[in-house]
Amino acid sequence: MTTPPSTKTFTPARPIWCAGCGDFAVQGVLEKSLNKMGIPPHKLMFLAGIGCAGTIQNNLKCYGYHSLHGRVLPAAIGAKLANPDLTVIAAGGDGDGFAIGAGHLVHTFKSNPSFTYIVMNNGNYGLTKGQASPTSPIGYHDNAESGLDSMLLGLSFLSATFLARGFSGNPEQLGRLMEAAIEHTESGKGFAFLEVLSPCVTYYDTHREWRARVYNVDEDESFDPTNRAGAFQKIIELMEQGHIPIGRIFKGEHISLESILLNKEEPAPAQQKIGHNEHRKHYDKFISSHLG
Amino acid sequence: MTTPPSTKTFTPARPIWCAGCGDFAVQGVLEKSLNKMGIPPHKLMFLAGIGCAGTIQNNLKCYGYHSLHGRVLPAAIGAKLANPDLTVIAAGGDGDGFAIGAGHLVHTFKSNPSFTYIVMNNGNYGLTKGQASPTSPIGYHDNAESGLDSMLLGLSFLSATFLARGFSGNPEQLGRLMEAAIEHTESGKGFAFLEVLSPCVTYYDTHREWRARVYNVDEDESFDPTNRAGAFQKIIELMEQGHIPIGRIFKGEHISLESILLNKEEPAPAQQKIGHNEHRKHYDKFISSHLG
Amino acid sequence: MTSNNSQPVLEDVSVIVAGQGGDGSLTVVTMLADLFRNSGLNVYTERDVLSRIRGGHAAATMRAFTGERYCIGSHIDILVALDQEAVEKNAHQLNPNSIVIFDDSGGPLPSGLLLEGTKLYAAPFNRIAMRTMRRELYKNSIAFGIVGRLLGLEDEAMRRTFTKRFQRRGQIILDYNLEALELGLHLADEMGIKAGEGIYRIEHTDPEEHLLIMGNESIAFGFMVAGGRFFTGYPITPSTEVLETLQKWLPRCGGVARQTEDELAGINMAIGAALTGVRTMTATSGPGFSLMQEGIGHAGSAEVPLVIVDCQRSGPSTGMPTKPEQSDLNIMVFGGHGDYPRIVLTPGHPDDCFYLAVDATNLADKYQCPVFIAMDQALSQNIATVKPFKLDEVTVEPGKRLNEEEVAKLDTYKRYEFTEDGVSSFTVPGTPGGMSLVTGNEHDEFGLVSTDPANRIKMMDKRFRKIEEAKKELPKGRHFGDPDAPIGFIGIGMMYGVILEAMEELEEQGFNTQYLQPRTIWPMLDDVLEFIDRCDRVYVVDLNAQGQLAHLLMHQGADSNKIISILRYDGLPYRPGYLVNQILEQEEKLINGKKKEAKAQ
Amino acid sequence: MTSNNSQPVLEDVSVIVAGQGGDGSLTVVTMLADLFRNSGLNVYTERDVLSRIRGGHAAATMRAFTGERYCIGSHIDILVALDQEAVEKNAHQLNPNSIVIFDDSGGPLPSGLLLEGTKLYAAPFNRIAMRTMRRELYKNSIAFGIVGRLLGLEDEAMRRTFTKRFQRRGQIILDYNLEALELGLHLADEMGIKAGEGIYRIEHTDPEEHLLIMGNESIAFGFMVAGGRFFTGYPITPSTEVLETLQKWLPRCGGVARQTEDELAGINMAIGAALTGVRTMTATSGPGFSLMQEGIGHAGSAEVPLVIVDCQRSGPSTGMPTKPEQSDLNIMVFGGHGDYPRIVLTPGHPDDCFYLAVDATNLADKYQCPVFIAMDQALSQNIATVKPFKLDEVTVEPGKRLNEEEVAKLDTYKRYEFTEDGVSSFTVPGTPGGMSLVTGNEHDEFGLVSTDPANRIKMMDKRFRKIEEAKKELPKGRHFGDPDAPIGFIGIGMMYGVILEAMEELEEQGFNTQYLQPRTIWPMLDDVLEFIDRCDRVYVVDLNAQGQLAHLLMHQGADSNKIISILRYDGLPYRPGYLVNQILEQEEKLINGKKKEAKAQ
Ligand SMILES: Cc1ncc(C[n+]2csc(CCOP(=O)(O)OP(=O)(O)O)c2C)c(N)n1
Ligand SMILES: Cc1ncc(C[n+]2csc(CCOP(=O)(O)OP(=O)(O)O)c2C)c(N)n1
Ligand code: SF4
Ligand code: SF4
Ligand SMILES: [Mg+2]
Ligand SMILES: [Mg+2]
Repeated sequence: MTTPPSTKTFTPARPIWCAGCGDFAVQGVLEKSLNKMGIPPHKLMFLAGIGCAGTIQNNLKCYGYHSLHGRVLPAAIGAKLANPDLTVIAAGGDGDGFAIGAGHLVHTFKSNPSFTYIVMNNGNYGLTKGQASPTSPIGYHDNAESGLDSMLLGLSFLSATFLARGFSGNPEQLGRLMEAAIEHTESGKGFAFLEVLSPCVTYYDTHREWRARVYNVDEDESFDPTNRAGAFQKIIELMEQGHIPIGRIFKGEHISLESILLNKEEPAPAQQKIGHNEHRKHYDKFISSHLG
Repeated sequence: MTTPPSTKTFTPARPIWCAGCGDFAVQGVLEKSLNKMGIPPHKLMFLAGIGCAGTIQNNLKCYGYHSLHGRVLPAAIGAKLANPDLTVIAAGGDGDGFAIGAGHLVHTFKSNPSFTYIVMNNGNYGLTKGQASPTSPIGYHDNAESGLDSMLLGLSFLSATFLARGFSGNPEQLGRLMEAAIEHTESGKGFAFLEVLSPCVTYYDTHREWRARVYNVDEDESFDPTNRAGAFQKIIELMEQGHIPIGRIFKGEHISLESILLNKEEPAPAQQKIGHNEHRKHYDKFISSHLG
Repeated sequence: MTSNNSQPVLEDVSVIVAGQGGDGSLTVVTMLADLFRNSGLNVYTERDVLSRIRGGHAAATMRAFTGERYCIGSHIDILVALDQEAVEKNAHQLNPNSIVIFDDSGGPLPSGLLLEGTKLYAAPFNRIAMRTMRRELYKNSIAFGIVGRLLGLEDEAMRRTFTKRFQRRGQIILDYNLEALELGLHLADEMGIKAGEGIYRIEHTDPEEHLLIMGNESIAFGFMVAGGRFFTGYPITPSTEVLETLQKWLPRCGGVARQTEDELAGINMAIGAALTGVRTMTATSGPGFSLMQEGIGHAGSAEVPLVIVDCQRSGPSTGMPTKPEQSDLNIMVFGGHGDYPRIVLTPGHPDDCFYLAVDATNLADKYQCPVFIAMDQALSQNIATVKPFKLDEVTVEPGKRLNEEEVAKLDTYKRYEFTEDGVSSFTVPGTPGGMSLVTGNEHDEFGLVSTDPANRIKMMDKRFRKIEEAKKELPKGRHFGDPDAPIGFIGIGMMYGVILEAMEELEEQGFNTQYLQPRTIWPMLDDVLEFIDRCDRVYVVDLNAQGQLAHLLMHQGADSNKIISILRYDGLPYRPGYLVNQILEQEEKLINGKKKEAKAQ
Repeated sequence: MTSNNSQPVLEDVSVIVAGQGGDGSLTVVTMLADLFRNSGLNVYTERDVLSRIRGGHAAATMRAFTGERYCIGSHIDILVALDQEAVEKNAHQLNPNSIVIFDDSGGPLPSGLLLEGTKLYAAPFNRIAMRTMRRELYKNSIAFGIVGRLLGLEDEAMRRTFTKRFQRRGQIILDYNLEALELGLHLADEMGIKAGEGIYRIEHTDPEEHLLIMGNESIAFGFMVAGGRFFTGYPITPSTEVLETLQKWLPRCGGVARQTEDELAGINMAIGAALTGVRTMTATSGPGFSLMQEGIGHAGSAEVPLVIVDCQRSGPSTGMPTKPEQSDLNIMVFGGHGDYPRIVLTPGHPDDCFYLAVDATNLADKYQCPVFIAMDQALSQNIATVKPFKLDEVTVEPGKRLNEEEVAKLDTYKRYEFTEDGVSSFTVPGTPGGMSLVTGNEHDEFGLVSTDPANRIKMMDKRFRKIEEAKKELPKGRHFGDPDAPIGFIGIGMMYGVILEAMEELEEQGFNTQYLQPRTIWPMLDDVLEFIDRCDRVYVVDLNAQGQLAHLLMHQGADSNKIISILRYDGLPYRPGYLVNQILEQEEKLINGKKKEAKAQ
């Protein structure tokens, strides 16, 4: 993103990531996509969770918000519902999104609000020094559970509309997916969920392993991302073969949350003038409903 | 359950449910199953969430625990890990399990501890007077989201081992499912998830509607509950046809949480004698690891 | 009025209707309240229910009166008992002049339950309903006819109220209920309670129309009128009516009222919305409030404007969900880890709820911090008459916000600029040039994460300076009684009406008292501490076990020797007479020189 | 010892190693600590890092000394600066006698940064590491050689420590580090710092072996020794070491230490486990502690024994995760909605952590309520020497539990029986005949839900009676100094060592002081209030902005006129000299008769 000369505010921070961290690629691709799509910085509300991943907003020119650990999704829904004209992007780590945030993820899939959510999945808790996360395999540290697959999870919601997985080691594809995600939300089609395999070089360096294991469904002509059950089956097959599917996993259609909840006859909540006379007639109605 | 004469403690309460509530059938079937399987009351630890459903434990002869709203699953995991000899059954409503408790449900599917979880799904919040729940359809009250399907959700976890849905209007089948679930956990195979369609006659009387819509996969010879992707596809098809699938949806195999976490050379945590000399050699080792 | 005979004018009457949950006691009381309100009287109602949908003892009380009263009084004039348990549970509230209307479908009332002289009207409502209408459901409408007649209400007015109430539930239900009412009126005739021959004569005293409203509805409305357009909530007794009211009304004004998957989503979705500049509120009760602690502290740290309503119920934990208590004061004032600024307001009546909700919404926006409204179950759910809210007197002031032009004029825009009053201007997302970083990490003026010690001190001090500034305009306490009286009262929420009435009774017994009703308890304002200084001794009336309010005053430097804690934590609401007895006991102890024992421990 | 020359005996030396995160400052300090501990000295270390994995200023300090000290002192003798920022950030801790070892790979040190007379040893560690070993990673091992020589450590002892530390990371890493150490020793030779010619002579003073341990590890171990066999945790700085220690050790003893998906699962899984009778603990820091509030109150209400460790860090909200603070006192004492009993213990040193963890585990089981251990980042993570824990003196008493035979002997078994001490016996699931209902709803003696007012009062009183009973045996404060001194100190956690050392300095300046270190702050024990009564004035040293401890004392009735709040909330740990200056300032104010201004506000 280029900074328009009129900006009078903060200078984005330098990333605090370790050299080689996958998150650099995510940021690079994101900036490029935003630029290319012409999203102006003041229209971008970028919310992030807590963790190494959850520092990305500090490095961007945008309205940035650092949510509580695991709470970035409800915050993003609140922002989008209050002001649907904003381009809302949420981001965070796999611990943030799939451990402490799992309940909100379920309900965001369920309610389909139009914003993009980028999970930088490194298979561990980076910022707290490498503990197992919900995507760690059995045997990582003393992890006793098999990893959660967010694509399968997303597919289990009939209201899910956009599911994709990228890889920091494949920035071209990641760029395409990122643009498609933002495009999806800009046109009000609902929730765009984008997981990015983003290795943590310090605590769990999966770069090579993942490069060897990824399977790009975008390049598989037989793969149909509009077929929910087919996608589900394909992912399971790929995982059984030791692959990690990447690409555009699912495209669906479902009414978006904001289009149900917002009163189309009125400005959106955040766009209303604060003053008590705008809706006086409703106030009077309220009062008379409590009178005799 | 019959009460052995030796019992010196509380007399189970009378249910507080409205006449006609589906939860009566759940309790009836449960008592019968426990009786039939010969689970003695003192070995049964029954945990329930908060809601109309979450009062069932008061009506049973057992070690009963009334958890916080949405927290019955972690509490049940704690109990099972601490004392795997107990028969642990958790229960609650759809709000308890799928709204505030959704994150824990995800992680229970993921970790596969051996206990049964019964969700009495009535498509609304009964105890707080009929608000929409995660299983309410769009249009119920001012619900703006399509309902969550717990069978699809469960299928999205490769560690899920037992998924079934019963209907209070079909107590015979419910009994079979209940026994299969408890049997599954008694033999240490992992998490048995049993949703029961249990209509709320007071706020959302779905009895007739559900009776018309249920589709019993147990009676469908072409249905193979060991085929994850097949089950997924079948459910989606049924739902598209307006059906609600009931029956044994999925049978899988996966190592149980307690069998990974517990040290088999030692008594389980709750079965250890409390005294500091049992493990003195480890204490001494700890100390020497911090000495020069 | 039809009746012009020698009955006394109705000045103050209390009716309790009791039976099993689902019997419709609350419906009877609500309709009575509506009728009296329409007759120009004031009313106050109360519910006493269990946390279950049907069955179990349930009761509702209505008091109708002329003049000003803000609570249920100490005596019940009429008990409508739909079963024997209803008599057993409520007989202690009766006196020999009370009247009991009893459903004897289950057998006659055993003797000894009532004081001698109590007038008893018995009839088998349930059986009549079953026999005539095939559903016991209608027994309450039958009983209504009798109690309505007794109270001197006109038959036609009763029919009108029935029509108003049941119409929206369909013609069939309305017809059945009207039929039941006629059965009741007929029964009344048989019992000798003729039309126009009730025990009271109702005189239209107050020409002004009154609203009939509960505190939760007032809160919702105050928020809405103050420009609130975003609300999140998760059902929980006794806060749910705030959610339901706003789900109904906010969308009409272009707002959003969203039921979230839990309270964590509730508070964080509210924060996300508030960041866009929309005035935002959430409401909950104890268990949900505990869950929100992390989010609330975050709003304090990140300076997000937010109104949070805590409708307190009996705790701890799940406690007694339908019972009143004021035992979340500690967590409101001290909850959340770390030090952050907050404001806690304490209305005392549905009327006050409206005005303080307006204030809370303005204050949150102005001082960019969490503002709590401390309710209690009684204040939240008891329906009472209030004068129509003065909408024209409501002022709505947006906080320090910068639009595009204002930002353009600045050299630099800093979201968390150090200012004299601690309040920094903010731009809302979408404003060109005004980008900012909002975070709960410690940060510099731009919102960039910082652990610089000097910056840290300045940032903490800045945040707390807002509260010093706010103190100048925070809602002061209301004073009642003789400013020179030796005995003082302090009490909040539902205690407001009870203390006022207890003071009257005490005055009759020769005790001169004064009362300060704090309307802000955090920060604690000087007027409260000065009030304590001025009195010889102060009874701090706490609806909790630990004396939370009393100790909060000590925490803020009040002289502990002057404070006498009065505690109640049995899940019952205080009654004026009960409080009077507590005070008399304490005063006697004092006279007996046992002052020490009575002090707050 | 090899050297027998005229160097002074090492009695008290402080070394700070500073650079960028990832430079290995902490490694150097930890190895130095190990070496000195092995030489019979006592040590205390401290870390100063940012919440990021690499980069940003990071430092670690080690103090080695004879005798008893429990904190980092006021002066730094040696600064090992791995870059220029390290000098800039830490120069204020130096004096003209300090020595600076500086990595000048990035250019020479600009003049003016150091006081005149400071001795500077400069060498390009980074460049040497890159040139010789191709990885700058080893620069800290090079620096180690120099600082080790300076401190009078034997070359061979350094090699041994390297071997011990790096062996588990593989031979290659060990070899590289040993090679780097040799480079450092060689460099030292070149700089004229020969083996055996350090600035100090190290004398084995204390023949007893010492543990080198941090508070979090002591807590974990104390819990384990007290029979704790179930632990839940979710990673969060600065509590993670409790989880990690127990994940390593508990399974060996047949226990479970589980990392949960979040803190809500953490507290509720702990509750579920505790219900089966196993001694259970969870640990977290502020944000997680806020999330646990509902669960904690539930444990209080349902009477579930639970130990909860709160490793406090700078708040509010996410705050400054790696910085020390004591600002969760309010939420520990007052958090959770409603009134319920709890106990808050406050250890002051890793040593104390062990014994209080044992106590906490026993107390929770005995009184069936939540017991908190209030840590702070410094107490949690600073590594120090302590005497080997006296395992034989630890007593482990199970609470009132009934087994099958005992139940069989009873007429009736009631889980929540009303008893004199408030404690009811409990059976664990699996015990024939002893079935019970456990709930956070208000309940009768059997655990059946009840809203009966009389039962409610009895049940609330029963729960609080446990605390009255516990008071008799709760860990009392420790008293230091002259019991007749006019000036008193109160401070907890990491303040313990700082206050003790400040008292020495103050004594030298003619001030006679005494100190009460409370080890239980809730319920507040009489000894603390009596201590305040006894003193003329009491400095309550709070590591927070609001004076939480001071106000807590007032809340409990302490005379506010005697309390002077000393506050620090900039994220830096107190140093004795800093505290002394604060006191001197206050005392001067007093002398100038400005007493009023200095009081707790
Ligand atoms: C409520 C709460 N619990 C715990 C933490 C500590 N914490 C900070 S980041 C983090 C996990 C980070 O892992 P992930 O989300 O995968 O992000 P990464 O650092 O790997 O990018 C945790 C547990 C916190 N900040 N808040
Ligand atoms: C933290 C918290 N929030 C809200 C509530 C209020 N509450 C009690 S039961 C319930 C929902 C009940 O719905 P469900 O789980 O579907 O059970 P049902 O009554 O329908 O059987 C709610 C929201 C609570 N007890 N605790
Ligand atoms: S610790 Fe891992 S995730 Fe964090 S910045 Fe370093 S490489 Fe990236
Ligand atoms: S309200 Fe509904 S769910 Fe609750 S008891 Fe009645 S019928 Fe059952
Ligand atoms: Mg991660
Ligand atoms: Mg339900």
